[in-house]
Amino acid sequence: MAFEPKILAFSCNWCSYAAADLAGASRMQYPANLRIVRVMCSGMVHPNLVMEAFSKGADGVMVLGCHPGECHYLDGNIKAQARLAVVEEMLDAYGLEPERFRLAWCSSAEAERFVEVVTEMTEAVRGLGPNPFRPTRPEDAQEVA
Amino acid sequence: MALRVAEEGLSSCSGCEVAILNLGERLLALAPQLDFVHMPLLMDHKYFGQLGDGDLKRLEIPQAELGLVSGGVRNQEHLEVLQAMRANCGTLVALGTCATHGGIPALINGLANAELMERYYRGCETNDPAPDPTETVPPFLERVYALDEKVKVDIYLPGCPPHPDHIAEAVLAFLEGREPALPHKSVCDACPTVRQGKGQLKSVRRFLQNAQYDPAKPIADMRCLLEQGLLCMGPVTRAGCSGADGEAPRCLKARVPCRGCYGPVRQNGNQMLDMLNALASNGIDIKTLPDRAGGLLRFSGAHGRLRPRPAAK
Amino acid sequence: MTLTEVREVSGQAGDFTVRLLEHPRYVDMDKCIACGECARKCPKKVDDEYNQGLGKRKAIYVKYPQAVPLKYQIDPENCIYLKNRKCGACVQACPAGAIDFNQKPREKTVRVGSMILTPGLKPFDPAGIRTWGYDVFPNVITSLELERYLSVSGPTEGRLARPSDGRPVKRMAFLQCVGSRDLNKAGHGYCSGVCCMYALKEAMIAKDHEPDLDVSIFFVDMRTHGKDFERYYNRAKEAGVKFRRCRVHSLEPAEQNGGVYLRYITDRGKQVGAEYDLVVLSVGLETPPSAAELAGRCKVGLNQNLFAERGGFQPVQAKGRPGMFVSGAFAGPHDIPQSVTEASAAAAAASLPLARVRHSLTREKRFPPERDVRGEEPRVGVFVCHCGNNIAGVIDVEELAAYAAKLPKVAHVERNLFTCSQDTQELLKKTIQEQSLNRIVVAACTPRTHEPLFKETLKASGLNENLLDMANIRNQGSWVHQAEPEKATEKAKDLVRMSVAKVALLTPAPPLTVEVKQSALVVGGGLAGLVSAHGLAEMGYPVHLVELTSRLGGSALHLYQTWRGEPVEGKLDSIIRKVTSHPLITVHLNSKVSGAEGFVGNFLSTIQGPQGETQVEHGVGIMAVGGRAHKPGEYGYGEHRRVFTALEFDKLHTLGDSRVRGGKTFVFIQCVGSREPERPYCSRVCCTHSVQAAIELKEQDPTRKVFILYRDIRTYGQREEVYRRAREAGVVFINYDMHEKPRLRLDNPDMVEVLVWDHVLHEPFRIPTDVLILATAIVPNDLNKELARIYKLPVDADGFLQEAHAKLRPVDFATDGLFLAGLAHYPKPVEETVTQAQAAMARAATVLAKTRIDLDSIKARVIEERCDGCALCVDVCPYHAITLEEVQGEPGRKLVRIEAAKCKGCGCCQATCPKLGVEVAGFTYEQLASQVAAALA
Amino acid sequence: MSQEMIGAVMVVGGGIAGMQAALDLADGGYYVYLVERSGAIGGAMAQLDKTFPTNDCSM
Repeated sequence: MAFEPKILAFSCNWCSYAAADLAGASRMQYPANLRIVRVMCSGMVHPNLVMEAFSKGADGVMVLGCHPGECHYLDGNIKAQARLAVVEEMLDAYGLEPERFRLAWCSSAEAERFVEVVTEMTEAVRGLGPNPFRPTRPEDAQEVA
Repeated sequence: MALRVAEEGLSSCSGCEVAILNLGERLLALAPQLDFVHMPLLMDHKYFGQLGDGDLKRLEIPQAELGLVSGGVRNQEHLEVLQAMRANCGTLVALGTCATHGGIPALINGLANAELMERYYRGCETNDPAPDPTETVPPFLERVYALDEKVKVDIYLPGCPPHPDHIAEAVLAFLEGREPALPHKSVCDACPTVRQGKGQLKSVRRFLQNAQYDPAKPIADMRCLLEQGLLCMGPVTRAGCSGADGEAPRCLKARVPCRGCYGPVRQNGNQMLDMLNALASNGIDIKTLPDRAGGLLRFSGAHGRLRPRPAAK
Repeated sequence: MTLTEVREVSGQAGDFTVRLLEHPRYVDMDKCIACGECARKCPKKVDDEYNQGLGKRKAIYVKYPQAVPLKYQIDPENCIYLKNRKCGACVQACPAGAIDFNQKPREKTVRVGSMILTPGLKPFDPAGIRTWGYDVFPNVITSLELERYLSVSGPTEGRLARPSDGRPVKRMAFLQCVGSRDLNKAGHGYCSGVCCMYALKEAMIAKDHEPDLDVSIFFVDMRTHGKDFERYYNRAKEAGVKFRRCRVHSLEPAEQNGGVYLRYITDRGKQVGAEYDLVVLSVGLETPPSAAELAGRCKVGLNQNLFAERGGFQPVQAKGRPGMFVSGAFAGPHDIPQSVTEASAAAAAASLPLARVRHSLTREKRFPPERDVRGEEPRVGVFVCHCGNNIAGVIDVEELAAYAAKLPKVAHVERNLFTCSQDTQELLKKTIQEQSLNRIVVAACTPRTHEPLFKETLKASGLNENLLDMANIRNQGSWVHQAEPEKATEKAKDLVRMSVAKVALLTPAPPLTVEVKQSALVVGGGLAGLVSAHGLAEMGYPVHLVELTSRLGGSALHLYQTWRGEPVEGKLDSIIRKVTSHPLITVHLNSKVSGAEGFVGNFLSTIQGPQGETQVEHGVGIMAVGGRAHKPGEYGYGEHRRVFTALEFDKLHTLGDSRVRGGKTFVFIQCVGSREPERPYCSRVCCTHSVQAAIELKEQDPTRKVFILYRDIRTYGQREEVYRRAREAGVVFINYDMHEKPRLRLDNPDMVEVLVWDHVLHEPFRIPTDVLILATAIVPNDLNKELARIYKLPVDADGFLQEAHAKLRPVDFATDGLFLAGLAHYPKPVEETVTQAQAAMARAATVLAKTRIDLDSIKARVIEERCDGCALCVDVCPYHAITLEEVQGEPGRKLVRIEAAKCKGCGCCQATCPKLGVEVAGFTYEQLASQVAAALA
Repeated sequence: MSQEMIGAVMVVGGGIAGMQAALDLADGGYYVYLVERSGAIGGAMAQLDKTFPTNDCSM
């Protein structure tokens, strides 16, 4: 069977989650590999959550927030951006490709952009192959974070 | 009947055993209730029956209710000793940060074994190049492990070394049949320095120059070292070094920032991730920190936290 | 009330009777679920006015996907059934049975105390005017059409293509002032005020889409007079947008390629031409006929520009029509922040006379007492919605329900045709009670629209509203994976599993409320402070007014007339008298705020006065500390006795100083200290002021020579009238560039010689001048910084106080309960200051109208067993809601504390803490981690 | 004033100005009738793609 990546996205309630909703309302189509965890702000995503997702076998993880300057909470997305370096550092430490993680901005009207980002990510991760930490059996789950 | 105690040191420096001795008079007070049945470092007890009365092939570790193991698991011998300890001891205590998180020896986990031999054995200038030793030395495992990666651990007593107060508490609690009251918060919890917030900080530096403080004033008047711009691991490191009721954490008392020797606050936490995240969240560019993995995972490189660099694709 | 028109208004202020006519929608609003099936089946295609006719919609439609209410409507003009009783495809298609062709127009009569008219604007239609070739050349479009082209939700999904042949656009030109500042072709003398900025914005976005795009803006004066607008202009220049100061005199078809050829004269007098792929007409704003009609029915007077008549001191009051208020583009050509500010001001003005009957017609909802579910094992109820065919048509809902029933902690699973329908709410309530469910998962559409509905149902069932989670299997499931039903079903299972995992960990959160102190603090006794203090006092709230100097009035004390020529002094005196004599206002002169603590509804501020410190409690605060005139260090100011600032000149002029009285030649230099590298903003008022002063000088003695040296004349909006009158009166306007500032010779004490480059004669022009007037910048008060420190308010790069949102929350601070008005925010003229002060007062009144305010339950809280006071989170909080506080009974030991009223639940603290010592209710680390684990299980 | 007063305000026009006025009035304790000619509120601003200077989306 062809490899179907599992991609997890932490999506901010005010922008990217709304864009995902709009993509639906506009009947845009994108790969069904995405699972969204709704958060109030991209600034609420602890890098440890991202690493937990990888340790539990996510093939790709995204954090999707509002464009800089548009954060519903002043600058939560800027903090998310600052934490990007931390995730990159951790991925590097574990030998995971940096492309498996992506931070992207997407306003509530940008359904098109949402679809584009998700599709791109799915394709990119499909190309990378499975997450080496992906447990084949649940009891093999390896603690990464 | 006295409580039988067995103790073993694996990949460690014997500091933890010294910490047991550091119980001092409390040890004397406890002694009638304890029967140390095995403790090679202090009691010259051998497990292969070197006196000719035992099986030279079989590890002989006496049965004990309480087993203390210091040090991480580096080689095949360590593994076998650990497994024997587990098999023969009712309750197993991981003693010291090497046992709980790999400790300093686990810093080598940043290198694969082949690389290690190349760099420190054959490639080192002061040694004569020689082939890898294969006999008389137990073979390496692929990396340094914390105890709980190989066997089940019942009680964690981190610290480099663990404070005698907490060793005493663990033993006493066991005698009294209750959960030991051990610190679970971070070093900051025991640190009296003045904290106001980290917002003014733009970068942190390593401890190459002294902190600012007035030597005439108590430590409670000194500004938090992290807020002074020094890389202090206090917020992400388990408390305990100040003992049961110490004035301040051990290093802080000497006005030196915490290096993280008690390992992460949460047993499965990650000191590097948590520290970098805390700095980044406060607007500090973490790329300015040198040797982040080596510095921040100095004591907790096991559990796969420190890994060899993957070969470039 | 949508599709509703005002037919007739009778009565008077305090008690109007309004007859309304509601047109039929032909869709039952209660039944429509906005699934869109009807529009998919509707055979009739119509040009879509929302997309400027660039796309198509159906005869049954929603205006745009985010419309509120999101309910379909039938356009009777185009519906085949309504025209000739055939078709009815939508009736067949609608799964909810919402189509109702029997709806008839309905009349309604309501009684209201006040009316606010905001009927909006219409873009100028350039069709039929040959110069612009709008309906002649396909590649000439209006700016509003471009707006839709640039939008990803627009007809080309954001791609910039030539309308004639769909080829990519390489060169684009904007023509400014189409339908504005043009009495000849458009019949509009006024400036529309917004076109310069939107052209800049569109140019920048177009360049964002296509970095190599060549964009030119042809303009007369670049009017970027709003807050941060000048910076945007500078950024556009840096981004390579070309600015050409000239009117284009003709458009012709290019010889090849279908482009448009423009001929124009450069500001150096050379005639040139260039070809463009796309020409965008920056069309102005005008009052739509329907608005004029409304004005007629409401007996509200319109001026010659067809904007509502109003005054400078009562800027939202329809002139001569008490009880009627106007705002938005109906009151004048406004941009968004001004419209929003005016709207709030109108709300204040409209409600002020009705303060006595406040709360007489509003009521609150009541709910049964909450069942305490703590200690109960989670019993999760999963409700799977079919959404008609929207979900069930793609996802195998039976399989999903069967799957959900096997998940741990799930006690009950049910499927509904429409989980959101009114009768299902009753069913839900019954099921929750009968099955004693204590956690609810609704697998349906998005929580963004429907969570409030289900929360109400939970409350009505006696459950805490926070014990709910929604699995978004429609918008993020069936709708986006229509072609992959199996995958969509698998995804839906995952989403439900994630929701069940999370909901099991949710805990009831008690509703948080805080008491509101029914009083206000106004900082600054200038015009803005006076107006808002007086208004709030009139509404019945005690006000403390703090003024730094010994006198009320502020900068307005130096002004003698508004741009309409209304005298300032008398009005100012009258409001000062009203304020000082008001029983509810305490005036603190020679005082300032020295410290403050607290949060919305509960501030405690310390006022430092001549008699020492006083502490006042207040529910809201208005910051109106004003600004001051810049003292220039150039153009001989302070060196030569014939060089003055504008305010000094006004004073000398009114006093009849001999230098002014006897003067024959006057020169005004604009932008002194404004729009400079160290102060990159426009001071907004100086152009109008200089032009007005110039007219007066001319009126007093037509033989005087009056020159205005300017960079751009910014007589925005209806002020353009003043500019036109000045030119008619013979005032000479000479443009200068930043790098060619006017030079002076100052060696003669009785005369200043001004040298400026003359663009018409192409040589330096020498003006021997009797009086030189410098239109100096307005700069922020130093008090701004001090207030910012005390109340933790943001200050922008220029030193002005920063509002919460430049467009949508122009008088609010990010900190709830604090508002701003006047020059402390940005330079502005009298009527805008009054408007803003009224707006601040309206916003403040929304807080004071309640005795308690409910706070959102999504808040961070400290877990004391984990927190150790490391202070990492303190400065991470954007709202300064986190403080370190000593643990009671343990001196020296500190933990963080979160002020719930200040916290907005962003969770930046949660994502910073290394030990999970803070958590946001409903989004704790454990809850999010449970979703992660469930997603990957 | 002896005349009876009505604690309600009518806002004619559901654009950004009308919506803001209606919200402020309702929050201020008055009953509001928001009257809009077309089928949905939002007005001219809903047609704008982005607003300057931050390019916020206008929705």
